Amino acid sequence: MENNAVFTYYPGCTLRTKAKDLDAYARSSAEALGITLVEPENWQCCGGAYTTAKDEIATKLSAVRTLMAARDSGRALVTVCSACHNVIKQTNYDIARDEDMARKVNSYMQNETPYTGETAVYHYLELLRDVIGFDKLKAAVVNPLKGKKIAAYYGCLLLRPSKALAMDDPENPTIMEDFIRAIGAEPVIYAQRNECCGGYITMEDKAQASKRSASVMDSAKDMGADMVITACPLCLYNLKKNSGSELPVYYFTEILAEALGLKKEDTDE
Amino acid sequence: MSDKLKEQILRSSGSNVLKCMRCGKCSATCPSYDEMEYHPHQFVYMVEKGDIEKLMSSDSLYKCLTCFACVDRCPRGVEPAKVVEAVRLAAVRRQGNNHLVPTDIPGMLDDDLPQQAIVTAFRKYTK
Amino acid sequence: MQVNENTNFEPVIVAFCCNWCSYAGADLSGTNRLNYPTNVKIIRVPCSCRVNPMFILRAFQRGADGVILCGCHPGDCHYTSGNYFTRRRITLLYSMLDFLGIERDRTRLEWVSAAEGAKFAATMQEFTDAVRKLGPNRRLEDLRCRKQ
Amino acid sequence: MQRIGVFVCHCGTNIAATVDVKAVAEALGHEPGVVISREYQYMCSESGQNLVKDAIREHNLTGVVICSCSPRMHENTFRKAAAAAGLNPYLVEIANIREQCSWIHKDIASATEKAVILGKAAVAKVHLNAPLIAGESPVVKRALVIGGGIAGIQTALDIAEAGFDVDIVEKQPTIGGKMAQIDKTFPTLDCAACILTPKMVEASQNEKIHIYSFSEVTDVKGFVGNFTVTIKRKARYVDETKCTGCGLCTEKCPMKKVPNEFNMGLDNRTAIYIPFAQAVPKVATIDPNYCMMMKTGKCGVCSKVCSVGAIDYKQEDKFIEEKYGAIVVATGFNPINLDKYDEFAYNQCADVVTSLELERLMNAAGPNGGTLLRPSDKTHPHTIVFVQCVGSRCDDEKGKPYCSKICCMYTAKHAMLIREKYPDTEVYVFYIDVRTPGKNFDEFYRRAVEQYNVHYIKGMVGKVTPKSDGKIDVQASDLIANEQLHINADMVVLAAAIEPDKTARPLATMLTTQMDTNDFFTEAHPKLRPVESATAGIFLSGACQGPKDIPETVAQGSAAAAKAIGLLCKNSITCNPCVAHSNELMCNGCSACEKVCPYGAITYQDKEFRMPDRTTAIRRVASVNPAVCQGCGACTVACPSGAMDLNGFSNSQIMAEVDAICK
Repeated sequence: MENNAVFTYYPGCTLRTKAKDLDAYARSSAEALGITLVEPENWQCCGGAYTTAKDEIATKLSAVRTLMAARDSGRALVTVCSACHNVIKQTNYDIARDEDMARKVNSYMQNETPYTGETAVYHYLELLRDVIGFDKLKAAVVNPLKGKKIAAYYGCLLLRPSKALAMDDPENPTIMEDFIRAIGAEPVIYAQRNECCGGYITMEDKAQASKRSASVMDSAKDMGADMVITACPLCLYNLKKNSGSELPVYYFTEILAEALGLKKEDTDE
Repeated sequence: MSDKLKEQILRSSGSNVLKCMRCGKCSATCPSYDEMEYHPHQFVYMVEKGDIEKLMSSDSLYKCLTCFACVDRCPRGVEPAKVVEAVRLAAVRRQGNNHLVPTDIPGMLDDDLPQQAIVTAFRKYTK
Repeated sequence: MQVNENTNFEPVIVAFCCNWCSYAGADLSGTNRLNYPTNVKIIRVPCSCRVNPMFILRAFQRGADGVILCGCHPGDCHYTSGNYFTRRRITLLYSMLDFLGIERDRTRLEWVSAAEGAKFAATMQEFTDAVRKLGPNRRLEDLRCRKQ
Repeated sequence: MQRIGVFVCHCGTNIAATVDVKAVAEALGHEPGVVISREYQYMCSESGQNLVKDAIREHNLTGVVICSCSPRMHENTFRKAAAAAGLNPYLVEIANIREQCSWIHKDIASATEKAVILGKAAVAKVHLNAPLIAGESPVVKRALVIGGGIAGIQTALDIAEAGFDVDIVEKQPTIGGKMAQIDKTFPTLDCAACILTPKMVEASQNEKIHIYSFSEVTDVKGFVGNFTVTIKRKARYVDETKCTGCGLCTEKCPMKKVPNEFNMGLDNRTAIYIPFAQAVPKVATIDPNYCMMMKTGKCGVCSKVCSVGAIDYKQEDKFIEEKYGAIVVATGFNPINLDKYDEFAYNQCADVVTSLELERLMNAAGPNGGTLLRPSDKTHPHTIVFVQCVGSRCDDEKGKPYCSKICCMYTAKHAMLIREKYPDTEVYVFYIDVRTPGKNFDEFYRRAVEQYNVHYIKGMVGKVTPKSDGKIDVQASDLIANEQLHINADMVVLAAAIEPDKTARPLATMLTTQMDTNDFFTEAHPKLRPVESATAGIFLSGACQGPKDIPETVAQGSAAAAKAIGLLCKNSITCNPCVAHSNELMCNGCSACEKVCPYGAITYQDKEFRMPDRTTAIRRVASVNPAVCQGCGACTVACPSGAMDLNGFSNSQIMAEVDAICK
C-alpha cells in the first residue's frame, strides 16, 4: 500500500483551463486519502482522441511520451479526464500488442530504451476502487451524501474499446455506482449511461449533440436521478449546454471532495 | 484505383471486413445513425465491395462519434468504427480536403467549450 | 562419374504413407491410372505418427535421395491426433537438418486424403522433380552401407 | 532358418501387361530365405489360394509374400488362406505391385525393376514378422447412459428393449432434462410434457432400466466391453426407498423463498422439494443451502410430517462402483450466461428474458399458470421483441462461433403461440437469417408470418433501454428499410446460444474421448460414424455432440443405442493384434508414451525386477492394454529408450523395408 501510494499524475490540458474543478478536487481528495500525485514536467496534450488507423504514428507520440515519463519515474500513471485516459490506455494497449507500431514509434522517437507498453495506467476511479478501496473510502467520508440519487454517466470513453480500457463490464459497469454508494448516496441505473453524449460533434452539429446529450439526460431523469456525474469535461459540457435538461451535472471528483469535506463554498459553478 | 484505395483502407483500419455476417448490429447500436447517409454496416459492406468513392464524398464520415459502440458490440469483431476512420483519413489526406480549417474555429467557440473538443475535432477532421 | 551422374540421375525416393488416408490415396491414383515416377517406393505405416524421424535418417544413410511422408489432413487423422505429432516431429527434424546443413527440400511432409489420388500423383511427380534437381544425396549417405 | 514363399500375381493382364511377372518371381527367388517363388494368373482365385496353401504345407513355410494388388483389397483373403494351411496369418505380407506399380507405370523395364524392389522390401519385412494372436476380451452385458434428458431416456429405452440392463446417471433429482421445461414442441405444437412424461414413466418402470438420479460419474476405468465406473450418489437427505412422493413435506416446509431452478428462478420453491409434479423418481430432495434444520439445527418440520420416516438429515454422499460394457454420453446443453450481453439489459430489467424463461412463463405448470405475464409487474405484455442469435455465430470471446440451430424454430413457435393466444399482442422478430432446414420447418415459419402476422425484421437489436414507466425502448436496425427503429416494447426475449453442459469436459477427460474447442464431443467420423466417439465403447447421444432439436436428438439417441446394442450382443470382442507393447527391461518409466496416447491405453505399474547382483528393484514401467490400443504407433516414436514397439510395424521391420528399397 505504502509503495503504491505515489503515482505519476497526468492532468491533461482541459483540466488546466475549463475543467479546473475536476483537477483540483482530484488532487485534494487524493491527498486526503493518503495518495501522492506527482505531475511530470513538460507534459504535452494527449491529442484528445486516439487515432485507430494503423498508418498513423505521429498522432500517437505524445501519449507515448507521457507513458515513458511514468515508466522512467518507476510509478504507475493516473489520469482523471476520460479522454486522456482513453487515449493513453489505447496507446499503451496497442503498443504492447502491435510490434509494427512499437517499432515505428520507437525508431521515430529514437528511444534509447524502447517503449513497449510497460506502464500501468489507472483511471482515478480505478485508484479509488483498486488501490484505496471503496470500503476505505467509505470510512473516510465525513459528509455522506445521504438521500441523493445520483446517476453515473460513463459515456463512451471510460469503457470502450473494452479490451483496451479493461476497467469494468462495458455494458453493465459498476465502478461509478459503487463509488456513489461509498460516498453515501444512492446510484441510479439507467441504460443510456454508456452511450455517447455527442462529443466533439458539438463543434459543427449542435443539433446532433443536443439529441445525443438529451437522450442521456432524459434517461437519467426518467429513472429518477437528482444529478448526473461524469469524469469527462466534454461530456459535462454537452450534458449541461446541449441537452436542454435542468438536471445538474458535476464532476465525480467534486462530489468526492464534498463527501470528504474538502469542498469550498464558492466554486466556479 | 478503387482496388488500391480498398487495400489502403483495409491496411489502415486493421479490420477484416470479410468477417461481417451482415447482422446490422453496428447500425442498430449507432447513436449517429439518423444523421448518416451511409450507415456503419454500409461502410463495411461498401469497403468490401470496393465501392468507396461514394463514402469518401459523404458527410457521414464526419457524423461518426468514434464512440466504439459498434466495435464493442459487433459479434464478429469487424470493428466498423475503425473502417469509418480509415475512410475518413483517406478522404482528408487528399489535398485540400481538410474538413475543418482553423479560421472556422472562432465562430464555433463559446466560453465553456473545453479545448478537448477542438483538439479532438482537429484530430478527426484534418490532416 | 560425378559429372555424368546428374544427367541420368534417377533419385531413390522413399514414401511413408499412412494406411487410412495416404496409402488409400496412392491406391486411388493407381485405380485412376495416374502416372508418377517409378522412383517412388511406398512403405505402409498405420499412421504418419508411426514414422520415427530415425527412419527418415536411416533412409538417407542407406542412400535415399528424398523421403516424403504422407498423412491424413490435420483434423482427419484416423487416430484423431497422430498427424499433429507428425507435424511437430518433422518441424524438429527440419531444424536438425538445417543445423546439419542438409537440404531440407529432400524431406517433405504432405497431407493426402484417401480421395486425393490426383494430388498424390502430382505431389510425387513434383517431389521427384525437385529431388532430381537437388542431385544425389551425398552428405548423409553412409558409403559403408553401400553394397555391391 | 526362415523358409519364405513368394507368389506373384498376374491379375490377368492388370499386372502382367506392364510388369514382367516371371522376371519378378525369378529375381525374388534369389532373395535370402526364399525357398519357393511362383507366379500365377489370379492369386486370389480359389486355385491361386490353393497354390499358396499347398506351398505352405509342402515347404513348411515360415513366411509368405504375395506380390499382387493393394493389401487393402486382399490382405485378409491371403491371411485366411495362410491360417487354413496352418500358418499364422500375420506371417503374410503383401507387395502392392498393381495399384502402386503396374497401373501407374508404362515402361515395362522400370516397372519390373520397381516391382522387384517392392517384393524385396516385403521379403525383408516378413523375415522379421512374428506370429500374432488376436486377443479376445469379454463384454459386460450392461450399459451406462450418462444424462437423463430425452436423449438419455431414448437410448436407455432402446437398449432395454433389446434385453440388456442399462443404468441412467442423472445429476438432477429427476430425469427429463431440458425437454421437461419446454412448453410446446415445433413444428407440430404438441405439448412437450404430454410426450415426454410417458417416456419418463416407461423408463422408471422398465425392469431393465435403473435410474441413479441426483448422481454423478466421478471415475471411469477400463476399456471397451469392460468399463468400471464410480458413481457418486449425492446425499438428498431423503431415503429414496421410503419416500412415496406424497409431497406433504414440501407443503409444510417453512422455507419457501428458494429460487426455483425448474422455473428458471422465476418463482420460488421450498427447501425440501420435488422439481415438478411428474418428476421421476418422484422423491423429495432437501436443499442443504436453504434448509433451516441443516443450517441452524432448528426446524425438522418435514421429518415430523413424513409418515414413512424417509427424512434423514445425516445422509452422506455414497460412492458405488459398477461394471459396464458400453457407455453412452448424453450430457446435453444449457443456454449461455448472458452477462456479457448487457446491451440487451438482461441483468438490468426483469422483463428482458431468455427463450427458456419464456417457455416457463407460457407453461401451464409455470409460475403464472400458463398466462403470459411480465415478470416485473405481472401485467399482460402488448409488444414483444424477439432477438435472434444472442451469442451464436460470434467471432469474439463473448459468444460461440456456431449456429445454435434450434433458435429460429423455437422463436417462430413462441411468436406463433403468443399471437394465437393473445391476438392483441404485436410480435417483432429481429433476425440475421432464418434457418429452417427440417421437415415442415420452413412451412412452420411461413405460417408464423403469413397466418399469424408476426413481424419479421431483417436486422439486429443494438441497445435496450428500460424506462421508468415499465416500457422498454428497443433500438434496432431494419436493414431492408435501411433505417434505425425504436420499438416501445413490454418484453424482450433473447434467443441465447446453447452450449454443452459444464460437466461434459471433465467427463470427456475421464472417458478419454475427444472434444472440440466448444466442448462438444467429437464423433469418430463426421459423416460415417456420427454416434460413436473415437474411443471404442463410448457412444454419443443428443446435444452433447452438437446443437440439436428434439427429433434429431431422439434419432441420435436410438442410433447410439443401436451401436451400444451391437457391442453388448457380443460375448467377446476380437482385438487388433497389431498393437503397441513395451519392453519392460528397456522402459525407463518416463511417461512420454502415456502422454501421447490418444486412447489412454498406456498405464504405468511398479514392478519388481531381479537385478544382476541377485537383488530386486522396483521400477516403474509402461504397460499397454491391448484391448484399448488401436495401433497408431505414436508412442513408439515418443519413447526415448526404444522400449515401445508396434506389432506388425516394428522398428526393425520398417527399417528392413527402408534398407531394401534404398539398396
